[in-house]
Amino acid sequence: MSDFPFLLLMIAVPAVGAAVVAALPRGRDLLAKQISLGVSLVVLLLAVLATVAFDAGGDRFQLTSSVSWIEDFGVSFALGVDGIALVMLLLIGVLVPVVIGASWDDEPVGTRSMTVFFAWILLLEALMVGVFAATDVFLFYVFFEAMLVPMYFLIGSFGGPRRQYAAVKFFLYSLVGGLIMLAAVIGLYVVSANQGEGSFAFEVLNAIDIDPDVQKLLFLGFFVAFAIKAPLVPFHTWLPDAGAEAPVGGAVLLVGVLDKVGTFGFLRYCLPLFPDASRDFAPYVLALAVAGVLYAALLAMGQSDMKRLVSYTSVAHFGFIALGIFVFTTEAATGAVLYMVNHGLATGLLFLVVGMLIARGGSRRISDYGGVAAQAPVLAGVFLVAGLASLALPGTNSFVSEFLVLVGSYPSRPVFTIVATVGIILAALYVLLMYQRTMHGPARGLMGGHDLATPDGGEPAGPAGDTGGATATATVTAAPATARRVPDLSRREIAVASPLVALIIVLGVYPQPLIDLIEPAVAATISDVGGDPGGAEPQADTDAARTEAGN
Amino acid sequence: MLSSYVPIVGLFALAAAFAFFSVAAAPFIGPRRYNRAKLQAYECGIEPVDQSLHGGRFPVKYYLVAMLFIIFDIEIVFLYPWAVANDALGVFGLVEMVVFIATVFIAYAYVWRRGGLEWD
Amino acid sequence: MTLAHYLVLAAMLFTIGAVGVLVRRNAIVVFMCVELMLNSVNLTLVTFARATGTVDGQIMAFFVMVVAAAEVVVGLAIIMSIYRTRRSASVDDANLLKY
Amino acid sequence: MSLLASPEQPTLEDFGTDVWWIVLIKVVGVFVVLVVMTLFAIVFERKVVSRMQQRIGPNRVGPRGYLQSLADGLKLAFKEDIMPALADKPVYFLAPVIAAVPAFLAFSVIPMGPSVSIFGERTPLQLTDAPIGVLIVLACSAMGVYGIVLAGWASGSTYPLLGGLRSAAQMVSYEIAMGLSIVAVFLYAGSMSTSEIVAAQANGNEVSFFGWEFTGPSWFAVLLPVSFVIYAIAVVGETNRAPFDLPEAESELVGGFHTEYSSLKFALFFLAEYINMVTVSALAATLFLGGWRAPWPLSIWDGANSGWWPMLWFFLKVVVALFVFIWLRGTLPRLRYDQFMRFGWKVLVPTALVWILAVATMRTVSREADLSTGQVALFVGVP
Amino acid sequence: MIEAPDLDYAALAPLLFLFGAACIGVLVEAFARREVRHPVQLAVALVGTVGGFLSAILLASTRELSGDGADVTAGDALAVDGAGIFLQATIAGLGALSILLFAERALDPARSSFVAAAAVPAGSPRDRELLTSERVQTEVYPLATFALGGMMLFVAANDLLVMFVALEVLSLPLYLMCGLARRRRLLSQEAAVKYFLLGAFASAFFLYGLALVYGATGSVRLSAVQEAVTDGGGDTLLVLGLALLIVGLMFKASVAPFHTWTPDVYQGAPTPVTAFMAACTKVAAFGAILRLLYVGFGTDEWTWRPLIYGIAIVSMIVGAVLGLTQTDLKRMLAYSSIAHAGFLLTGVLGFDATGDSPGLSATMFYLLVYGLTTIGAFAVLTMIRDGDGEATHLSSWAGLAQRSPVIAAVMTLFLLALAGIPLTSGFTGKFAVFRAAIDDGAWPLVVVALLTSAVAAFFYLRVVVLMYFSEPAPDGPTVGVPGLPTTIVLAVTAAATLVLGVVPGSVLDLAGQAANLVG
Repeated sequence: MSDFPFLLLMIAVPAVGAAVVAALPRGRDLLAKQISLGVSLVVLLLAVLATVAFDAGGDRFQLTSSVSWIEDFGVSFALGVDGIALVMLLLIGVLVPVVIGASWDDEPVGTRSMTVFFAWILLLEALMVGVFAATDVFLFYVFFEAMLVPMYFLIGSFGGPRRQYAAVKFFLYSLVGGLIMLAAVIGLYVVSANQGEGSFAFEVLNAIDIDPDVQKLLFLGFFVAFAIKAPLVPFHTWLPDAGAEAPVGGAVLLVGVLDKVGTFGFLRYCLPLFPDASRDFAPYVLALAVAGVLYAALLAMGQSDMKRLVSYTSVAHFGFIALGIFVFTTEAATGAVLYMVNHGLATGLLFLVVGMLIARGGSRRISDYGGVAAQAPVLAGVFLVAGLASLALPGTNSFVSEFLVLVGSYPSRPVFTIVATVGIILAALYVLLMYQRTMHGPARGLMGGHDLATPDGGEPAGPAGDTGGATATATVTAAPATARRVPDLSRREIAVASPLVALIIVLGVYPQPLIDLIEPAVAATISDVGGDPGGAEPQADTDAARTEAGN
Repeated sequence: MLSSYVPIVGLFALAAAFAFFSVAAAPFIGPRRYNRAKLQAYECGIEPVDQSLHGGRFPVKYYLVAMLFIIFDIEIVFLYPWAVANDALGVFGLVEMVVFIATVFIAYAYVWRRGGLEWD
Repeated sequence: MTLAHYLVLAAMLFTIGAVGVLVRRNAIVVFMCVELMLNSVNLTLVTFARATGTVDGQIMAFFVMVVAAAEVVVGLAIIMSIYRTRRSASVDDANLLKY
Repeated sequence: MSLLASPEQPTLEDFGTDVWWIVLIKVVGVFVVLVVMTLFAIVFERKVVSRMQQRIGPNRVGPRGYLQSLADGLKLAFKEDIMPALADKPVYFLAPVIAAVPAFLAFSVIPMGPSVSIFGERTPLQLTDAPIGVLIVLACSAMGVYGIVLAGWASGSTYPLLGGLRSAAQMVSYEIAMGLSIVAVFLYAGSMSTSEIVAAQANGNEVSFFGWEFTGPSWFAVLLPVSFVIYAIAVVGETNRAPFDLPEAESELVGGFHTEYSSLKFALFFLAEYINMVTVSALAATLFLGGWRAPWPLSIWDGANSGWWPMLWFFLKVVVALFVFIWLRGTLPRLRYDQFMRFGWKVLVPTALVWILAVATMRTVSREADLSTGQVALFVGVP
Repeated sequence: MIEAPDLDYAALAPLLFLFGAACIGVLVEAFARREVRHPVQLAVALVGTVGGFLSAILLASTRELSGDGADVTAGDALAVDGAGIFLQATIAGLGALSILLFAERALDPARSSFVAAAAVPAGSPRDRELLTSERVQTEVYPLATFALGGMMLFVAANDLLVMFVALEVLSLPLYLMCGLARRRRLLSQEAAVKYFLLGAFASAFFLYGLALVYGATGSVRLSAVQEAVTDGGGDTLLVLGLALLIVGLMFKASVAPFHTWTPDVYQGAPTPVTAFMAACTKVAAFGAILRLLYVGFGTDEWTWRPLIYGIAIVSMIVGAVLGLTQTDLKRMLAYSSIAHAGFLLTGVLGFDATGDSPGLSATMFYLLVYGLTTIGAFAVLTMIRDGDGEATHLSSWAGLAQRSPVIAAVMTLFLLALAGIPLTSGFTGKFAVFRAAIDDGAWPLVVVALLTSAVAAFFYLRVVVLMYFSEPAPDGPTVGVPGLPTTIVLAVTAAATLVLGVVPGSVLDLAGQAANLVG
C-alpha cells in the first residue's frame, strides 16, 4: 500500500480537476461546483488513506517518490511526508471541500465567471499539497512561489472592494520573501556542491555541515521568507488586508493553510538545516513572536471590521506557533504543530461564520450588527464555538495545543512564556467582545433595517468600546419598527460548518492520534537542532548545545 | 621615406602663396566703384531672393549622389591594394574580389531598379 | 615627434568628438563629431601600426573608413528623413519621446 | 621589368634624396610649366576651336596672337573685384584658393622624364614620387571639389549654388569611373607609383605568334583599351569640360559656381580648370601612353629615352591629349544633366567594374596556366 | 605569395544562409514585381533564417563542438565552438519568429506595420495617401536578414575587428528599421535618429577600445590578446581598451548606464522591430560580451569583474525602479529589458578561469528564454489596437481579460515569466544565472538582483492587475484577430515559456554541453 503514489495523486488530481473546470464553458457553473467538490473529496479520501498507510514509528519520510527533474540543477521531483506534513495534508483535505461548499452560492464580482474561482481553488490545493509534500528544496521553492498565483487571482478577481490593492500587496510581500529565500536556496545548493555533489534533496542537505557564518546568512534568507508567509510581526501588514479583502473561501485557505507554510518552513527547513544559526537567532525570533502575540491582540481589539479582526487574531496565533517552535523542546514544538492544525480549523470556521454573517448583512463592520442570536440561533452557536476555539477554551482543540506550547516552553523560556500568556487573556477579550456585540444586545445597524452609516470597508471608527455606546443609542429608536428578518443557517451552511465544529470538539477531547503522528517527526527535528527530543531537562540541554556551538 | 613628400610641401607653399596673393591683391589692384545693384546676387534682373544660405534646401538627389559616391569610393579603396598585390594573392584573391564586386553589384542593381540613378 | 604625440593628438580629437556629441544639439553636427571620433581612432590605429611595425593597423583603418562611410550613408538618410518633415535637425526639437 | 629598364629609369629610392636647391628648382619649374601650359592651352583652345569653326581666332596680341591669354590674365587682374552682399565672406575668399592649390599639387608626381643631370646632380625629371603616387593625384583632384562647392555655396546666390552642387555631383560621379578605370593599370603595373608605371610600359613583351617572334605593344592604352576609353571619358566629366560642362551651362545657370566671382578670383578658378586639364592629360600620358618614353618609331633610336629628349615626347603627348579635349568641345553638343549622370552611373561604372574583373581573371588564369601575359592578352583581352 | 586562409564552409553555413538570403532579398526587391514581392521576400527571409537555424543545429550535431571539434576558421577570424553555434542558432530561431511578426498582415487595416515609402516626408499628402493604401514595404526583410547575419557573425567573431564589423552590420539595418513605422511616423523617425546617433557614438567607443588593445598587444585576435593579458595583465592601455570595448558592447546590450536610448527607441520603433531588437540584439550583444571577457580577458578576470559587478547593479536598479514609473507598455518593457540585462550580467560573472564556467551556459540559456518571452510579449502588444494603431498606454489595457481571456492569459504568462515566477521559463533562467553567480561568490549581487526582481515584478503585476481586476473602458481598444504568422509566434513562444519552465532539463543540458569557447 505504501508504494501507492498518494502524494503524486494528491497533486495531480486537483491539478487536472482545475484544468477540467477551467475548460468548462461559461454557463456551466453547477457542473463546475460539482466537479470541484468531487475532486476535493477525492483528495480528502487520499489524505486519509495516506494517513492510514503512514507508519508513525517508521522512517522519518514515508510515501516517498523521486524522479529526476532538472538534472543540470540537481533537482528532483521528490515527494515524501513526515508526520508534520501529513497532518497538514489532512488539514488541506478537510478545508478545501469545506471552502468549496461555503462558496457554493457566492456571486461573482462584475461579469466574472465562478467556474474560474473553483478552478483556482483546485489549483491552489494541488500547489499547497506540493509545498508540504516536497522533499526537494528547489521543488519546495517552486511550489512556494507558484502558490502565489492562484491566491493572487482569488483575491484580486473575487475579493472585496479594495481587492486590487490587497492582491498586489500580498503578492509583492510574498514575492520579496520568496526571492530572498531563492538566494538562500541557491546558496544552499552551492554549499552542498562545494562538499561533493550539488543537491537540493532535503536528506542530503540535512546531513552536511555548514559553516556557522554561512548558516546565519542562509538562515536569514529562509527565515525572512517564512516570517513574511507566516506573518510574524513586523512582516504581517499584508495579512489583514489580504484576509479582509479575500473572498471567504480564499481567506479560509489563506489563513488556514497558506500561512502555515511559513511555520512549517521554520520547522522543516530553518531548524534542521541551520541548527547553529537557529540557536543563535532563537532569542530574537522568540522576542518577535511574543511581541507579535501582544501587538496583534491589541490591534485586534481596535478593529471594527470583522474580517480584519479575525486576521489579527491569526497573527497573534502565529506568534504562539513560532514561540512553540523556537524554544526547541519536543513538547512545545508538538504543540505548535498541533496548533497549526487546530488554528486552521478554528480560524477557518471563524472566517466561514463571519462570512455567512456578512453575506446576510452586507457589511463587515461589527457596529452594523447586533442581536443576531435572537433571530439566528444556529449561526450564533457556531459563531460561539468558533470563537471559543479561537481563544482556546479548554475542551476545544486549540486549548490542547496552546497548553502544550506553554508547558513546553515555560521551563526554558519562562519570561517569554508568561508574556505570551497575557495574549491569551487579550484573545478572550476581543473574541468575546465581537461575539457579544454582534450576536447579543439590541438589533442594530443593518440588522435594524438602517442603511449603512458609513461606507463599506471604511476606516475603523475609534475604539470598540466607544462605538458600542454610540451606535446603541442611535439604533434604539429605529430598531423595533423595521427590524429585518435574519435568516438562520441554511442546510448547506450547516453541512459546511458541522465537520469543522465536530473536529474542533473531537480534537479538543481526544488529540492523541494526531500527537502520535506528529511527535516522532518533531522529535527528529528537535534533535537536528540539538534541542531536547525527550522533553526532560530542556534547559540544560539547550544550554549545553549553545555552549558547544559557541566554542 | 617622408622626405619624398618634402617637394610637395614646397610646391604647396608656392601655390598657396600665389593663390593667396592673387585673392588678396584683387581688391586693391582693380578699380572700386561699387553700387548696391552690383553687390546683389545675380538674378537676371529680378529682385534677388535670399534663400540659398542658412536654411536653404537642396534637392535630395544631391545627397543621393553623395551617398553613392561614398559607397563606390570605398569599393575603390579596396580595389587599389588588391590590384597592386594581385600577383601575390593568387586565385584566392581573385575569388574574394569577385565575391566583393558581386555584392556591390547586388546593391547597385537595387539602386538602379529603384530609380536611384535617375535624375529627374 | 614621437609616437606618443600622435596618440595624444588622437586622444584629444576623440575627446573633442565625444564632448561634441554630448553638448551639440544639431544632429548633423553630432554626427560630424562621431565621424571625428572614428577618424581619431584611425590615427591611433595607424600610429600603433607604425609602433608595432606591422600593417595590421593600417588595414584596420581601411575597415574603419568603410564602416564610417556606411554609417554616413545610413545616418544621412535617417537625418534627412526627419529633417524633411520637421525642417530642423536639432536634437532638442525631436522631443516627442521625452516623458 | 626593372631588368629591361634603361639606366636612366628612376626607381622609388631616387626620390626624396635631392639637395635643397634641386628641389627648389624643380618646384619652381613645375609651377612655371603649369602656368605656361595654362596660358598655352587657353590660346591653343581658342585657336583650334576657331579653325574648326572656320574663323581665325585671336591674332592681335603677340606673335600670331599667342600672347592673347597672357593679356587676358593681366586684364582680369585689373578688373573690379566684387564681393556680393549676401556672400559668406571667409568662405567666399577661400574657395578660389582651395580650388587652385590642389590643382598645382596634383602635378607633383607626374614624371616628365628620366634621370638627368642638373648642374652635376643626378635627379629624375619629376618633382617627387611615392609608392602611392597616383593616389596623390586623385586626392588633389578630390580636394578641388571642395573649392567649387564652397564657392557656389558662399556666393549667396541661387545660380552659383546650383552650379556648385551640380559640378560637385558631376565630379564625384565621374571620379568613381576614373578611379575604377585605372585599377586595371595598377593590376598590370603592380604598383601605384607613377614612375614605376611608366617603367612598366618600357618594353613590350616578347610574343610568339605562330612561331613568329615580335615585340608586343607596351602602352597600357593598347593593352587595356577599355580602361583607356573609360578614363578618357571620365576625365572630361571630371574636369567639367564640354560636352560635360553642365555646371557652367550658360543657358541654364549663367556661369555656374563662379557666376559671382570676378577679377583675380575668377582667374584662379580659370587657372585651376586648365591646370586640371593639363594634369589629367599628363596622367593619361603617364598611365596609358607610356609616359615620357618615346613612341614606337622613335624608340628605335637608342638615345630617345635618355637625357632631356623624353620631356619633349611627354609634352607632345600632353598636347595631343589637350587637343582631344578641345576637339571634343568643338564638335559635341552639351549633354542634358540627366543624360550625363545616367551615362556615368549606368554605363561607365558597371563597364569599368566588369572590365576589372575580366582583366584580373585573365591575368590570374595566365599566371596559373603559366602562359605569357602577351599571349593571353592577344587571345582574350585584345580581340 | 600570400597564403589563402582556410575556409571551413560547413562551419560558415549558418552565416552564409543569412547573408545569402539577405543578398537575394535585395535582388528580389530590385527585380520582382510589386505584387509578388511580399510573399517572395517572406519566403526568402524565412528560408534564410530557418536554414541558418537548421544548419547550425546540423553543425552542432555532427561535430564535437564542446571538445576537439571546436576550432577557428577563416584565418582565425571566426570561432566555431559550442557557444558560438548555440547562440547563432538562438539568433536565427528568434530571428525567424520576428520575421513572422513582420509578415503579419491581418492586424493593421493597411496590412502592414511598416511604412509604405520611408522617404516620403511624414504628414505630406502623399504620405497620407500611402497610409491608407494597401501598399506594403518589403525592404524590411532583407534589412532584418542582414542584421541577423551581423548578429550571428558578432557572436562568433574571434577577432575584435571582425567583431566591430559585425557590430556595424547588425546596427546599421536596425537604425533604419526603427524608422519604418507606418503610424506615428515622427516618433519612429525620431527613434531612428536617436538610436543612430547614440549607436554610432557607442561604436566609436568600441573602436577606440579596439585601437588601444591593438596598441597594447599588437593584435586584435582574441587569443593573442589573451596571451598578452596573461603576460602583463595590468597594462594601463589594455585595461583602458577593455573598458572602452565594454562600454561599446554594453550599449548594444542596453545595459544601464548605457541604456538611455532604449526606452525611446523601443517605444518609437515599429513593435515587431522592437521585438526583434529586444530579443536578437540582446543575444548577440551578450554573446560578444561573453566571448570578449571569457576568451580575450579570461585570465585577467579581476580587472573586469568589479566593473561588471557595478554595472550589473546599476542596470538592475535603473531598470526596475524607472520601470515603475512608466505608463506606456513598450517603455515599460524597455526598462524591463534593461533590468534583465543586469540579471544577465550576474550570469556573466559566474566565470571561473580554471574550471568550466557555469556562467556561460546559464547566460546562454537565459538569453534564449528571455528572447522567446520578450518576442511573445511584444507580439501580444501588436494585437491590442485602437483607431490610431497600437494601444500601448497602460490604461487602455484595463479589463482586457474580460474582453479577450486567451490573449490576457498569454500575456500574463509572459509577464510572469519576465517577473521570474516559478514554472515559467523566466524562473529557470534566473535560477541558472543566479546559481552561477553565487557559485562564484557574488551573493551580494544576487541579493540585489532578487530585490530588484521583486521591484520589477511590481510593474509586471500592475499590467496583470489592470487586465484582470479592472473594468474595461467602454471605448477601449480592440483585440485584433491575428493572422497565421502572429498566431504561430504566440503559440511557439507561449509553449516555450511554459515548457522551459516546467521541463527545462534537455535545453539546459544542451546549453551546458554547448558551453565552451575557443580562443
